[in-house]
Amino acid sequence: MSVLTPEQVSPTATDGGKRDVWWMTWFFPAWYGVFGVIICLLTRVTPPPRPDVTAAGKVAFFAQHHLTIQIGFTVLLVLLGGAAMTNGLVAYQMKRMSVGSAFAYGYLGGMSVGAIPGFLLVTVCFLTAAFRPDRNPELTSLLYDLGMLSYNGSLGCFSVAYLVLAIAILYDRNEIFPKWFAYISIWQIVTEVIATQMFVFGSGPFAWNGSIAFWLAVVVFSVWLGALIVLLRRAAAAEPVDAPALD
Amino acid sequence: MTQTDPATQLESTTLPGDINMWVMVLGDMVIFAGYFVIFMIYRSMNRQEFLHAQQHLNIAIGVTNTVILLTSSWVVALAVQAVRAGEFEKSTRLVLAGGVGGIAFMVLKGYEWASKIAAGHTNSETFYSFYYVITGVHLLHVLIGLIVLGVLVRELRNPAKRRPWMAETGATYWHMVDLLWVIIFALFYVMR
Amino acid sequence: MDLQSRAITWVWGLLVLITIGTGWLAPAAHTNHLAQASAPITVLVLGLALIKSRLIIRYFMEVRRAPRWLRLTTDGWLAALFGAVLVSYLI
Amino acid sequence: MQVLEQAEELPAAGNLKAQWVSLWTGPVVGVVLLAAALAFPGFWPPMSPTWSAGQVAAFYADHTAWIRAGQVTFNLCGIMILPFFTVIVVQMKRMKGQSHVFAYCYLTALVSGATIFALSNIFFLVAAFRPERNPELVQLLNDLAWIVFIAPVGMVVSQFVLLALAIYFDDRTDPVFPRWVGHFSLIIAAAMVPAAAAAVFQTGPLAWDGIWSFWVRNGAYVAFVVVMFFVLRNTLRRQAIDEGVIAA
Repeated sequence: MSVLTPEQVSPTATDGGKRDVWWMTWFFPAWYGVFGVIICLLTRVTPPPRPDVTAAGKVAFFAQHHLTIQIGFTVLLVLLGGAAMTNGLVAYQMKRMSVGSAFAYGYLGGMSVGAIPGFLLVTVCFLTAAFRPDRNPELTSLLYDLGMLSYNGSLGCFSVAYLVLAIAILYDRNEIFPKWFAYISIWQIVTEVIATQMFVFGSGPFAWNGSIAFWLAVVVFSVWLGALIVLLRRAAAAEPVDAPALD
Repeated sequence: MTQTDPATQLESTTLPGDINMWVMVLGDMVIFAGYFVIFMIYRSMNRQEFLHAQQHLNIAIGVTNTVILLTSSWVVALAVQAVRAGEFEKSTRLVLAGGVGGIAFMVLKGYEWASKIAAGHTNSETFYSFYYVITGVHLLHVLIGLIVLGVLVRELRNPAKRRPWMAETGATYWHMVDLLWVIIFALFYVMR
Repeated sequence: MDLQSRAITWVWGLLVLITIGTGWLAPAAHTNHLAQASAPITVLVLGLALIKSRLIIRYFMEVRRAPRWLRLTTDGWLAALFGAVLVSYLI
Repeated sequence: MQVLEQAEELPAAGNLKAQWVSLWTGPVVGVVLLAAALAFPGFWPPMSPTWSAGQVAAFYADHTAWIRAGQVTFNLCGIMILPFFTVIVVQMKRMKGQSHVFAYCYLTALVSGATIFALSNIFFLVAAFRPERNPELVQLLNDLAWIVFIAPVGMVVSQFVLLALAIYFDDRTDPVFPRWVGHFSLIIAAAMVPAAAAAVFQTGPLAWDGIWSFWVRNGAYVAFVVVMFFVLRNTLRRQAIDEGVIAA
């Protein structure tokens, strides 16, 4: 049982919530903000470059964005752990639900495995491609495809995390997250199912830059993520300061 | 039906089912609208190709499946009325019948897919790539709907858990599956 | 059968009737000749699909007795979707 | 650690024994990994990023057996360091005055971080599997192996930061870890951060064979494991005494 000394209660404690949880809750949007800048503005993987270009075109892509890819992805290598921290926060809130730990551990497992193909591989592939601009164009092309397909096409790890999140919310009686968030997590699974098609199509609506497989999915993900940021803040505020620490 | 309809004015307005489910349903409708519009844009770029591909669809199966889903939806709507009237035995039977309709739909759809693939209409044709993905996502929704109906049956069988809003919530989802199919039927099978 | 159930059943009958009727218009229903694009048929089909969709929303989903915001939202969705489909077809 | 006879059947005793065993896997696995590092010819000195494809392929052809021996051992035993770090998780969850959210974030980062190391072994081993492969491909695999080995410091850096945060949030009167461990953890994190640049530079201290990216980065990590072994040993001893499992 936690024994709180006065100095440990933050000035904002009147709003409810624990100080360390608040730290992580603020870190969550901050990290995704930096991540967004890296992937959209610096490394140009979102919106994704075209799949239907020749090896020479891919080499030209790396030549054109050489410096920003190196800056952006090197920073991401340092900040990579932020993905784990944000997912750990969600797992923490899931552990507070009335449904026990199984779903929280499922989320934690799915997401920590997913961080490797989902974030790390594209980072490493693009940096390796930028590392030697004089590499055989066929190999640069391989790194481009490998990076983009692992980044956009890591499906199962995230699907299982969304699934256990949805089930946990639906069964939960502690009202940590509202029920509608469970349903919109199911949309995420649907978009992941559609994303399977990017392994088949080199162009068109189902390619990795396609209107359905990418653009619609990214809108749905943004809605989901935005909702999660708001709901994590609400969940943090609703947690009693004197609640016993999680076991 | 307009707002001046006497039937609507007599009864106070109530949200059928759970607001959380409505968030899901409305969002899903918006996402599917996105799929439909993108499909139409690709169609307008290759009208002839799409029209000829459409001609290879099996309209008999299409109509049958539409009637099956409409009937299933109707039965579930009647089940909600039965729950409100306190006839739980009847409503359980009706929901189960609705579920049977969903299963029949999936079986027919599976047969349709198999025969299309056997006939060489794979996703290398743009129309069929849309056809498989959109009907596949819809099929996933049917599957989720069957789970929803299953949960509903469990609740209806438990005297402590028989709540009309629960039935309305499940029915709302199931009707959305029906609604989306009706539009898929029009866009993929019927329009020229 | 009570009033509500009777209305639902009438709607169901109408929906099935429209479905079978439109099925007869489909390109695949006439395999002896190559299908021709037809704006009148398409507009008719889309109009019937709009009616069907609204019947499902209003009667099956019971939106006709729902709060105003939901009635407006679903009608707005129908208008936006069918408007966009029609425009992309006619352009 | 001599468990008292009357405490033998207590759940606390089982918990402590498990932690004690996990703690001691640290030095044992550490010795094995050190031997693997000594056996791996690519570390003495570290292979240069400036080598041509032909030189890289020739290196793999000349040292195939020892490359395999070193990396297979890394592959087999690298992940065995994990139980050592799970003791840190368990201890973070004993900290008072906080919600343990840091512990769960730490655990998530731990799982991801361990996977990265395993990935680099595979690349090294695939390159050594057919040294006669087209030299360009051997060089590609070698680049991937080194970049994955050295550069992705983010997962471990976040572990150090989370550990430091948890320590700073811990109860001042009866802390699980002494406060300097938090400072130490942050210093190690700072020492490892620059190694991310190994994915960019081919020469200089930040290249993957450079002073900083190779020696300081890996040295800092080893230093952390060594220091934490003694810190954890003390902490476990104090926990055991507090819970009446061993005599004071």
